Amino acid sequence: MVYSSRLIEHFRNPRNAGMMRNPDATGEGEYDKCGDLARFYLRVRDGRVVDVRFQTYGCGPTIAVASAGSELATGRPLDDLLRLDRDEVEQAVDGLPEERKHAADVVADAIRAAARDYVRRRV
Amino acid sequence: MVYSSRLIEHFRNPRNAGMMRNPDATGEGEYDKCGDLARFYLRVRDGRVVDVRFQTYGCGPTIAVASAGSELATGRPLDDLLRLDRDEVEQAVDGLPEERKHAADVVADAIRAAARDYVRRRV
Amino acid sequence: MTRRVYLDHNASTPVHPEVIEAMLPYFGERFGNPSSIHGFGREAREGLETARERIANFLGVAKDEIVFTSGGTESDNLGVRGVAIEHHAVLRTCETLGGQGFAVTYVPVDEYGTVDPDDVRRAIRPDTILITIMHANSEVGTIEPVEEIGRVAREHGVPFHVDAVQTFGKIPIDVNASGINLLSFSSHKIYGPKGVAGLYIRKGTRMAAIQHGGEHERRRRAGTENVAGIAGFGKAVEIRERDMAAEAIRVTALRDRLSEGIGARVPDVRVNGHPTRRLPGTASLCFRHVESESIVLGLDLKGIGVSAGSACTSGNVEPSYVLVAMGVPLDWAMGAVRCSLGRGTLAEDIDYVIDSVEPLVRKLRAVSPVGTA
Amino acid sequence: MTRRVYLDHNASTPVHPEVIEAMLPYFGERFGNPSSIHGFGREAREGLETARERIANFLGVAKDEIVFTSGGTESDNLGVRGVAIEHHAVLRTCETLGGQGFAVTYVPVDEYGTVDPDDVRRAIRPDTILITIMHANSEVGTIEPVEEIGRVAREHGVPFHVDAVQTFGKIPIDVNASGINLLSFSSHKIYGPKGVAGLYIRKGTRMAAIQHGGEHERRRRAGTENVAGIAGFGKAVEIRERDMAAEAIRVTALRDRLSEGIGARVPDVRVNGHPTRRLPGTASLCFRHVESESIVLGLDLKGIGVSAGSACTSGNVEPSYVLVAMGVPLDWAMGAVRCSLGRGTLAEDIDYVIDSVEPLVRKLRAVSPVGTA
Ligand SMILES: Cc1ncc(COP(=O)(O)O)c(C=O)c1O
Ligand SMILES: Cc1ncc(COP(=O)(O)O)c(C=O)c1O
Repeated sequence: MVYSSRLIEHFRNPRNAGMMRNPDATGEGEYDKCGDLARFYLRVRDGRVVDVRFQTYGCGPTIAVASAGSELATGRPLDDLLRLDRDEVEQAVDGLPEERKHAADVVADAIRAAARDYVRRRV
Repeated sequence: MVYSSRLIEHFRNPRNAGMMRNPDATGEGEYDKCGDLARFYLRVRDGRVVDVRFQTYGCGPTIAVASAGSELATGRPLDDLLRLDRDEVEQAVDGLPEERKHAADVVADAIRAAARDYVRRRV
Repeated sequence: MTRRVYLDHNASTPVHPEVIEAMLPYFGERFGNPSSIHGFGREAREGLETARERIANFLGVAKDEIVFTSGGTESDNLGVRGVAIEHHAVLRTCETLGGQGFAVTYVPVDEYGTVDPDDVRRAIRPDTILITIMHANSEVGTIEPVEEIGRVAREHGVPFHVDAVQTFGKIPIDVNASGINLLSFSSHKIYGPKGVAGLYIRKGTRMAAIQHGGEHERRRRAGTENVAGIAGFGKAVEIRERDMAAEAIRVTALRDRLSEGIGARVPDVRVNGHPTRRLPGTASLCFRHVESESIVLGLDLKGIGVSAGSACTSGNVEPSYVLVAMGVPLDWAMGAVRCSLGRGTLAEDIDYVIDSVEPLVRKLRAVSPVGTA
Repeated sequence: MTRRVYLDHNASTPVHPEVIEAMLPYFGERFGNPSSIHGFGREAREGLETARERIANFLGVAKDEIVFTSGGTESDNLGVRGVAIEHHAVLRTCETLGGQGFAVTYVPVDEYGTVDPDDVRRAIRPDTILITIMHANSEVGTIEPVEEIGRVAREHGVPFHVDAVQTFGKIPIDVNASGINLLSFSSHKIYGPKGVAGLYIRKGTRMAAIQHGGEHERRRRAGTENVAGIAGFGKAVEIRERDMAAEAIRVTALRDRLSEGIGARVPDVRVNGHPTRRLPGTASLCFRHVESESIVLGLDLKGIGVSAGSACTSGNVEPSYVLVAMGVPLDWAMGAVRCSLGRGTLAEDIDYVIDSVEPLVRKLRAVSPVGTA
């Protein structure tokens, strides 16, 4: 399994890792077969995501993909994140090996779920 | 297959190879399964073998074993050769590899057959 | 360059420089095909037979009881399937076999991964044709009581196969005392080259070949022999014979230094396998609530090579079946890491690994939603 | 020291110095297990995949259609038995198979050892599951019309296996034009190391693994890969790609110099195999009324390595089945000798061999009771 240098960099220095106190929204993504789990926390101002935190558990690259996903989510309009594509997440780490594609799914799922949670709380 | 240096020496320089004109006796040994064939010619004086010639056809060492056999037969009382043991022949080349043991049989058979031929001619 | 520490000797080992030296002539002048009867062939055959003799002596068996194969996997296939096929053939001749399947009975292990010989005894059926066991499991390193199991096999007249790929050249093996009929052993786990291994076949053990072609290896394994590899294997065994005892002691001490060091500095760690009846260099550790591969990857970035206990291949996680069989809970088993030490391992390597593991596991746990929520 | 001339390249070849160079790093620093995910493993995997790519390019096929094995024999076993077992499994699933035997139909050869594609066509039955042929026979070197046979196979939708162990890297092979599904090819016949070979498996060819264990080689061949050997194999192919055309011309000329030279000086000699459609370096000669092995032994004493056409093993002579199939009379076939030339062969070697053969055959005939009596 060969990972991109961008992925490795995120693994080494994950951005936005950890919990958030009193978040405006939280969401989880999960991949049963692997036990992979990602949880995202969002802070939202004027329909825009101003701060992101995440926690992950899973095989190697999940943490790196989550870090890249958190950067990608920061500053984006919430509407965007409701439709966030897993491919965009994968691109953010310059691709994933075949057996680890699910890391992007788990992270994209978690971010979309957090965005949905924000909408739900508002309604 | 590893042959003794004594065998190799006989192969290089076979003694007493070839036909004999008007021999006192001839005999053949054969190993069907291999097509091996040895023919011995004897010259006998006063019950003693004074000259030997042989011809052989067969896998590698037969010619060497025949050469050693011809030396071993020269000068021996004919009675001896009637009971010539295949092991004595094998010893004369310092042993044979398992798959080539039959070379000693073929040569011993041929020498015994020649000795018998002498007796038969006399009777 | 960053420091590099290899703690994955159970996966493979670097080839010993003397072993490379021993191989080179067989790539060069002594390149002949050992089946050829001319001088070029005889020189190659000599290399083959010298190695066979050396290994036979090491095991205390006869030369013609050793068959060379292409690897531990082939040795296992030949040992187990060779007996099954032969038996099958015999049965078919007797026309007593209806189908062609073989039933396999698995015997459990205890919390240390040890098999109970009495369980083996109970599992034997009148139609049992083979008992097979790993001498030591490659992951946790627990050494099985092969002598006792061999006694059970002998009592019941059942052939006994032992996979000694992880133990050969590391701890003593007595095929006679253990009543072993078939023993798989390999080269690339003991500083020999990859692509060569052996199977000991006790005289009289009835078995079929599984690779067909020429009449190599006394018709028990067709195919031109890997002469250079086998010559290297022979040299590797010679070196192990010399170094084995001292290395076992040295490496056991380092292994304990490693697990104790990590245990002292990282919370929620457990050491798997038998506390004493264990391969000298093997330390299997479980980090609770951390995923194996993320540790492997994190250590890899520090130049450290260890192996993940749970393998996540083709999108399915597989927690080590050994750990599961030993009753290790899933939240521990998912965080299993195997460190396997070898002749190149130094005390400072161990300390570097301990220093690297601590912050890594702390970091991974800090971002983990599991166990903390 | 006496001069040494090796004319047994069809049996095995010396490893090319560049190939040894290419292997050394994989014994040394790049020693990891290619299945390991850490850096040590990735470095090894890189060597593996580079070789795979090189060989795939050489054959003009996809990388994942190449499986590495331990030798030509294993490639043949995997190719032929893999298809048979798979087919068997399918049939069994369909519950249409009563017994479990496979019937084999042999197709004849003509006086040159060539198979007639029409004979293959006639031999095909509705239940034929595989056609297999040697691209060139190792003894007489006749090259078979694989394109035409491949066409027949395709017409009938039967998978086609070609044993190219003697042709790979010596003459061009086009697996697509020849409609080949499976191609066996080996390293130690082309100046690579022993113990490594390959099988090309066309995408979509249904087949089972025959060696079971780990998930190596995309589950088609279990067992840790012989990385250094494979890296060397890749380099050997690279070198052949470069040298093949020129070497074929050079070696064909030397081969003809040899058979013509011997033919001119020794009576009762024949050259076997096809006059033109023949492996560049192969000259199979029959010396009437002389026994093969005595020639091999005699030349061996002159430092010359050639191979006996008829093999006398375990006390039973076996005149080459190829020559017998070609209709060569027994009194000729028993005196068959194969000379196979290679990249180290020089014109002066050939002349030395001719000079050595003449007196030897004369001497052997002189003491022979056969043909003279
Ligand atoms: C106990 C055991 N048996 C067999 C094997 C298979 O060896 P190889 O992959 O070299 O064929 C291994 C490899 O790790 C092993 O540990
Ligand atoms: C045509 C052919 N196929 C297969 C083989 C078997 O190769 P190996 O003995 O290297 O396994 C040979 C070896 O001479 C051969 O000539």
